[in-house]
Amino acid sequence: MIGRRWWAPWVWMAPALMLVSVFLVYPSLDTLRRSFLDARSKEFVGLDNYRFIIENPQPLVADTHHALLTNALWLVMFTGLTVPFGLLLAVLTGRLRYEAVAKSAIFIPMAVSFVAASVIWRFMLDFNADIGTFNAVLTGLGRDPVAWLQDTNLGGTDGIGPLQLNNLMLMLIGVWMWTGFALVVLSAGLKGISSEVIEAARVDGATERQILFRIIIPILRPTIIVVATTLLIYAMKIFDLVWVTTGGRFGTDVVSTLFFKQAFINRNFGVGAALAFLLLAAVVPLMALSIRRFQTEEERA
Amino acid sequence: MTTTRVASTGHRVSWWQRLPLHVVVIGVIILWSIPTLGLLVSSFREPSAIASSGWWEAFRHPDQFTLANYERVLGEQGMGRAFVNSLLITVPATILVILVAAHAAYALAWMRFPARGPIFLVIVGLLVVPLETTLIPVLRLFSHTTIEHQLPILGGNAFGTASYTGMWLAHTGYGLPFAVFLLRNFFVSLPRDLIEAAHLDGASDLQVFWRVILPLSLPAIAALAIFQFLWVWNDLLIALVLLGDPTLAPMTLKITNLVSSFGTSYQVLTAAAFVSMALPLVVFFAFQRFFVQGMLAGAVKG
Amino acid sequence: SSSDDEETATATATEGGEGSMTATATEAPGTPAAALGTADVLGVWGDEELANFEAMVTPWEDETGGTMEFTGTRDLTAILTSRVEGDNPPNIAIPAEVGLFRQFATEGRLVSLADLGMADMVQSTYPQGFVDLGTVDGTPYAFFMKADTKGTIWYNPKVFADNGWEPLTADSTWDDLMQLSTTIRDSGVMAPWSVGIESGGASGWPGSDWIQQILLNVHGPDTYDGIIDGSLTATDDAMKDSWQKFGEIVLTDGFTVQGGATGVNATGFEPATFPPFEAEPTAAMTYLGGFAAGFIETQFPDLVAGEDYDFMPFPGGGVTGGANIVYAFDSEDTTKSLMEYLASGSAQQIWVDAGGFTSVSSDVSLDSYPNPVAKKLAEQLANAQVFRFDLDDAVGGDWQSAYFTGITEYLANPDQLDSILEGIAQLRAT
Amino acid sequence: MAGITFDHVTKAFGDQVAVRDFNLEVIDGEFLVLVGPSGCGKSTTLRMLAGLDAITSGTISIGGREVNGVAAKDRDIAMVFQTYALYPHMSVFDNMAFGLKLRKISRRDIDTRVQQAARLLGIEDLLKRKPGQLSGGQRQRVALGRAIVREPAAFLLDEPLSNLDAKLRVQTRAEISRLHQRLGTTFVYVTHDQVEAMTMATRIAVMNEGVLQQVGSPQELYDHPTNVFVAGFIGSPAMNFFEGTVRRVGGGIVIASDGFDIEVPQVRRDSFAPLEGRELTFGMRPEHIHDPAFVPAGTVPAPLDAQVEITELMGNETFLHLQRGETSLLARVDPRTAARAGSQTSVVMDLTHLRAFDATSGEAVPLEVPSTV
Amino acid sequence: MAGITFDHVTKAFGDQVAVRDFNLEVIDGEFLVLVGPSGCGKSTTLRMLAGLDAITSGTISIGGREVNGVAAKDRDIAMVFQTYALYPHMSVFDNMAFGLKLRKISRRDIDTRVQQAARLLGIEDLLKRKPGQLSGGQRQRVALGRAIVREPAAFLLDEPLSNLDAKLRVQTRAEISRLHQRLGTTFVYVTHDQVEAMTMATRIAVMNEGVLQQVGSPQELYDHPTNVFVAGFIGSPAMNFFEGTVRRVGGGIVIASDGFDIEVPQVRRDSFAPLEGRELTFGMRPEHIHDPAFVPAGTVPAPLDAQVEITELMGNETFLHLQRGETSLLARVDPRTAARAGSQTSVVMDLTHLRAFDATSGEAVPLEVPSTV
Ligand SMILES: Nc1ncnc2c1ncn2[C@@H]1O[C@H](COP(=O)(O)OP(=O)(O)OP(=O)(O)O)[C@@H](O)[C@H]1O
Ligand SMILES: Nc1ncnc2c1ncn2[C@@H]1O[C@H](COP(=O)(O)OP(=O)(O)OP(=O)(O)O)[C@@H](O)[C@H]1O
Ligand SMILES: [Mg+2]
Ligand SMILES: [Mg+2]
Repeated sequence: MIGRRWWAPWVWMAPALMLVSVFLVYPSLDTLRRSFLDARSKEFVGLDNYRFIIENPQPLVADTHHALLTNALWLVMFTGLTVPFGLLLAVLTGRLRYEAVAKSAIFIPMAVSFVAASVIWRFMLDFNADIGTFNAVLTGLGRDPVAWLQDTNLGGTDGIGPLQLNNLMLMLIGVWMWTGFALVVLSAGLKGISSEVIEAARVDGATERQILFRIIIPILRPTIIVVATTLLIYAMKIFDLVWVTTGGRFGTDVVSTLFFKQAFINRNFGVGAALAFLLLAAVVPLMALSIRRFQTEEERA
Repeated sequence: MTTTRVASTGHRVSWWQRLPLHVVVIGVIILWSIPTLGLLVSSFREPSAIASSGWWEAFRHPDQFTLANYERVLGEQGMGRAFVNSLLITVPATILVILVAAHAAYALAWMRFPARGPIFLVIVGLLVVPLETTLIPVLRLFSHTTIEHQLPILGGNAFGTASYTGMWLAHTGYGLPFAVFLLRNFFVSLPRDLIEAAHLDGASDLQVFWRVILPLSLPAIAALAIFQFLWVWNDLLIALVLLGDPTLAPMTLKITNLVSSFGTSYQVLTAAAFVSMALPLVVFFAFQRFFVQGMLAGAVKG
Repeated sequence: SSSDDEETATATATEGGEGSMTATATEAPGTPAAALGTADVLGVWGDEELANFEAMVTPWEDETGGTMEFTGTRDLTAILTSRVEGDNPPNIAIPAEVGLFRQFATEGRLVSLADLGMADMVQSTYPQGFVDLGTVDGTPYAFFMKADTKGTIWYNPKVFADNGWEPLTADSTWDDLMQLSTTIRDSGVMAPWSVGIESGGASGWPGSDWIQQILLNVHGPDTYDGIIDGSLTATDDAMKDSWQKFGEIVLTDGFTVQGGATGVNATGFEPATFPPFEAEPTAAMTYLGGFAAGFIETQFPDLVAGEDYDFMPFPGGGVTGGANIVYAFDSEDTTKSLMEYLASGSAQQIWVDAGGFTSVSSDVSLDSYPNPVAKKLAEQLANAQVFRFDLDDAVGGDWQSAYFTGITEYLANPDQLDSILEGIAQLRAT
Repeated sequence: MAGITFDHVTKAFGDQVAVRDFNLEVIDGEFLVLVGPSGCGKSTTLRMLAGLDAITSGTISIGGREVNGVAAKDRDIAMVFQTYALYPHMSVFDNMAFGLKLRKISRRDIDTRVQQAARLLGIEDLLKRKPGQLSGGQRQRVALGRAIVREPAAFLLDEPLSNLDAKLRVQTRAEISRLHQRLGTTFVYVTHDQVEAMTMATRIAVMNEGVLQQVGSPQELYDHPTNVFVAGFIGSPAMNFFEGTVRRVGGGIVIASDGFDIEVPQVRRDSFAPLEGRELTFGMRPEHIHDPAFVPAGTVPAPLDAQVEITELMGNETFLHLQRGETSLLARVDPRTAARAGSQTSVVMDLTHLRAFDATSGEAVPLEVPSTV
Repeated sequence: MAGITFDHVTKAFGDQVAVRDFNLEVIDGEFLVLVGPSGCGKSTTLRMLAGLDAITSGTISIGGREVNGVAAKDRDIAMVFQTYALYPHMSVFDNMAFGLKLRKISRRDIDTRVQQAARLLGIEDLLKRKPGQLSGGQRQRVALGRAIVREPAAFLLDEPLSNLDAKLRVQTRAEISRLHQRLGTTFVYVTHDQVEAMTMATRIAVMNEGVLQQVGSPQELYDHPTNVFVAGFIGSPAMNFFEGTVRRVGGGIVIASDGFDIEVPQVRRDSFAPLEGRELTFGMRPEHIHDPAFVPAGTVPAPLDAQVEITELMGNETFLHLQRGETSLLARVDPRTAARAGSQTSVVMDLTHLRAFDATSGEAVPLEVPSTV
């Protein structure tokens, strides 16, 4: 708008910028600093902590390499399933009279605390077939019970890297919990789409599927970006879920759990900080991507 | 609103044409609900029963059903106060995030100024910061900037480790990246003409923001509110670390006090899960009415 | 505590809140403060434990006018670490692990018992073993309460009687134990053992109790101490042997009702204590610390202690055990007074009477325990020829977590044992 | 091909009825123009036909087959929305190509068709732009282009030219007529532009408040409106109306209106005689009121004096706003008229074109004209 | 009050120039109508004036004060958007009341003003509805209502009547004129409707491809267009053009076009003589080509034979599409003409109204008319 004073936007953003600086920027810088200091943040140790991560000398306590791969798997599986699921459900439920009820069923898992979630899934996955629902079904079918959260195998063979039964199980839980998130946010976005554009597509002879893929999804792009980005980043720093279920045992460790152990259990803040900073670094490519997208948006506006 | 839903059709549809849709949706709903159902059933079973047989067994022995678990949780000393505490932390923290984020998002969406892109990206990028890394620095800050001042419900002091103020600011700060991200992207998809029309009607930015942008963004804001409320409501970590004064402790803290150091205390956790889930669900349903189709119908031509 | 107690408690707390803050923020230690404020205590307890603890503190509150606010969490280490690092420690911490305690002490973050004016009292009423554990570089900083023996193999006397099996005694040997196990298995009546070491993030620790018991009883206290002070490494033959012996129990066909490694790794330690006491028992024995009594009582309320469930001493009579360690981060009057009170026999007596609590204070008489089993537990602690503090709790830190992980790994692939022990040993080296 | 039948079609939004008991037979291949005041239900009618709004009651058939239950996408209809409803995320080209792509038409055909349509609409330079970067009229042309690239069973055009300039409108109008001739497809065309309606329609349907008033050829509607509404609605500027009764005065017949009488000339007496005494509303189009100086041949003149309120010079003609008693009349006279605003003048009505309607029902009352004239 | 000055104003979107070096003085209180082909920059001009689009170069002043840096909300301007831009979440009433509420006008005043405007636009029954529940024309009326309830320094109306039916449009047009007379506020009004432009404007500004072509009174533009574009753009149907040169043949003067010559009558020789030999484009409006049977008095006749391609009957007049050699002409003749499509006919041009333009530059070439006529 013409004639707006140059400082106006800054006034509007001031509270946000201040809060973000205090609670996120400053701590991140502190983390960066600590990542160059020793375990007790006393002496400067240069890149030792990073070297430590790369050389990965303690596979038993903290197998950094494996953890990184596990995160990668989370990125693909978790995000790759949750976003499409949420989108599909948002579109499907959007046309139902019992929309609210349907949505709430998908949403509830979001509402349970992680502790509760771990209990829920214990009832599902417990090894004891008298208690674990899944194993009850399996044994019911005359099969042997499976240790869903401990079994590192997959299809008989020892899991390839992080591609392990228990990891997949955790990701499944993740999808179960977070689809509600994608669903709610995306359906909020859906409501913004003009019905007339969709009617135009119908008249043009588009099937519901074509409408979804060629009209709704492109128009919904800004919201989809929000959901996808959020979930991608969430997958990168996935912590609670793993922590309360397996505590990172049996090859389910991810960078965050390692960070947590290093910083808060081993009180090795140096390595902890380095790991945390690794996460920060990992988003950079993702951000670079959205930078380009953002700029194209700018041009069109 | 009378405008049609996105997917609704203008021709007559007989129920069987949509049968597949219903089958799919209801199927998914059932799949999704089984685990929660298990939890719900278990929450009404005796501890020994929970530990010895699967939840589905409960239907075979209806006699085993008991309210004891809920009595245990709700009867706990100070659970009432904890509930109030949770509200006192959550509600302001939610409102605050929406306000602060919405203002920033408005600027990022509708004002042109240098460094607009970078700032937006930095804020979004901060999504990746793990909460845990921030605890110690922030706690330092708090314990050194304690402002001595008595406020009735706010607890020990206006700002610092023993007050709500700190919790509000903290939760707002942590919630901002997502909030700004979501709202900004929703705002930009609103038709520019509307904002211009409002300006011509003599509306200042603030008036445009309150009278035009916010009403039209209700779905996004509702979604945001639902999740922020949820996250703050379920938060344990921040409360444990930043909330110095245990008398201000929220329900989540109180509930962990019900879990014995050894053992699993399922009977408590199951019941507690639903007790603490109740309010977020109420919020969820209450906010459904803001998910209105075709908010923009009739706004602009072309 | 009754509800009106609570009211007053919280009420005083909110006003008192200021007092304590003032104290931490401004007041220099030493200068006298008028009334006592709120003591902020961080620990692991919840549920009845917490109720009992609060009951135990109530008299102090009534008497001194101070208040105690307890925060319990399973992630104590993490929370305590952040709060200490964040310059906002609680007044008193009551964790179960001493590794962290040592670090705090060496970094001078703790207040010594002397400064709290209770050094002599502790010295005189607590066993030397525990006093030493609470001492760093010659300075005592902490005392112990709510101890737990881990020399306990739980079994169902009736079942044993019916099948004519003989419970082991303190004088039995490891071989006797293996013998008994084989007999029971071959009898085909039930599996000799129920073992479960799953415990979320801490999975493996029940195995570590097995191993430390074996280590102490088969290879003797010196080896045990050697491991703790680091003069012996995890790769020591004695250590390896102890692991393998534990391995025999889990891996030998038909020894565990869980059906071997996978089951054991996947079974929670709590449910693992139930099979011997079910209506149709599926296992004869289960090994777990004294606190298992609590699980059994909750799960089977009708069972009578000593008749329906009981424990036999771990063969060899050597007893390892854990306890909650209590230390303070400041020497305000409130903290001082509460620390002293907690250390006192009279205070601990309250919890002892309530049950589920074993005191190591000599001021608490053995006769005051509520049931025979509880009494036996206390006696085992008091009269053990050899007592050692829990091995991994004593070492703590990443060594401990590696140790736990190692155990689960070992059961999953026994042939890896050497490399696993190797890995654990490394951590001590660095 | 597709004839279209509306059979007792009604559409209500809540209690608000948009279209009431609508019956219409659109002959296959005809160019039907739908006109009516704003808000009378034109768009709703099209939307029902397209399958976008569910019908409250009645049935619509296309090509003999009932389509109430047929989805929009299966009706093979091309429509220009009054609001354009362009795909905001697609370029102009893609907007026009979308419908064709869905029909698996070869890239090359699509390209040629879109290019041709674009050229014809003068938007060939804009094909790469997004709708947001276009002017109002350009958007409207894209919307039109999106429809005409297709070859559907029927075209529904809802005010497709309303935002184009006169010149472009005339061209495009011609193009659409040509398209209609070439394809022979049924067109249903909504417009507010009288000239458009008159020149393009094979038949015009007039709606008012959701009710169909009259269907017929342009000339029919212009010359023989069935009721006052149609008479007043068709033709711009609108027809003049005044209340009156036919009276016998002495030997002659007069139309007695308040404040003035109109002497009926000999030749037309017979046609007025039967109406004697009846309460009537008379209608006369502005172009049939002449300046006495420029009366075209063959007029049946009835002189009238009136006050000139306003004069509007239109270059090729002049509008006189006349006042006589309570009645105000508009006359469309030769630009060379001497009449000036504020002055008293006398004009001549051509009774050949006088129309009469029942004062209460508003239905037309026949005044058969002697064939001699 | 507010006179408006555009001083070398240019607006570019990227490399695409929408308005180029625009200079215009809008006199305080005048009713300026802005016309031009679709996409020529009208809306952009309004938007710059309103302060919605930043100016690329040049300055705009309102009431003598430069406003380049003044926020839209401080310019005290009311505007009707071509896209309506209604507040979808507000009722029709609130849409119209919004601007007033912001100005802290008393509830009662707001109520009366909105009610009055609504009545005047025939939307008083819709005040409770949301825009989504309105028809196209109703929306447009709300958009108009939102502007006219205010009393701003200037009104900017961007095709405010394009979606209204003829009758309503005539009424509303009159209402707007009345409003203008009452308030005496400056109006800038964009329209594609020639009649609207002609009847409402104090002055008309014609734009083409972002460039201002001519500003003047309607009659001025109609009778004396400064160039071919304006001549062709103003007037509907458009003026006829044909290339030609003035030649001396024997004693007489002829206009030689390809395929036909036009004999210049004695009376007008002098005005054509000076142009002899020059390449010219001649223009003549359809209404100045007459059927020989109905030639108005005072015509300077120049006969011409031509082939009748199409005849369009408009009720009060008839269009003849004529072809002579390469040249096609449109004639607007008396409806009683005998000419039939396909037949050969002869028409009469009125040379009084012949206009000449330079064939290359397109600029008008004066043909001063002897005052006697
Ligand atoms: N955002 C934009 N980016 C690029 N070009 C634009 C943009 N907006 C408008 N234009 C171009 O600027 C020119 C003028 O647009 P404008 O809307 O002023 O035309 P107009 O005179 O109002 O036309 P109409 O009568 O069709 O509304 C058009 O050619 C249009 O394509
Ligand atoms: N969603 C709705 N809810 C209530 N009434 C509606 C709705 N949509 C349209 N109407 C009403 O139905 C009537 C017909 O609307 P429609 O759009 O068909 O009119 P129209 O003939 O197209 O008018 P225009 O020429 O202005 O476009 C109008 O009076 C309108 O107010
Ligand atoms: Mg319409
Ligand atoms: Mg425009």
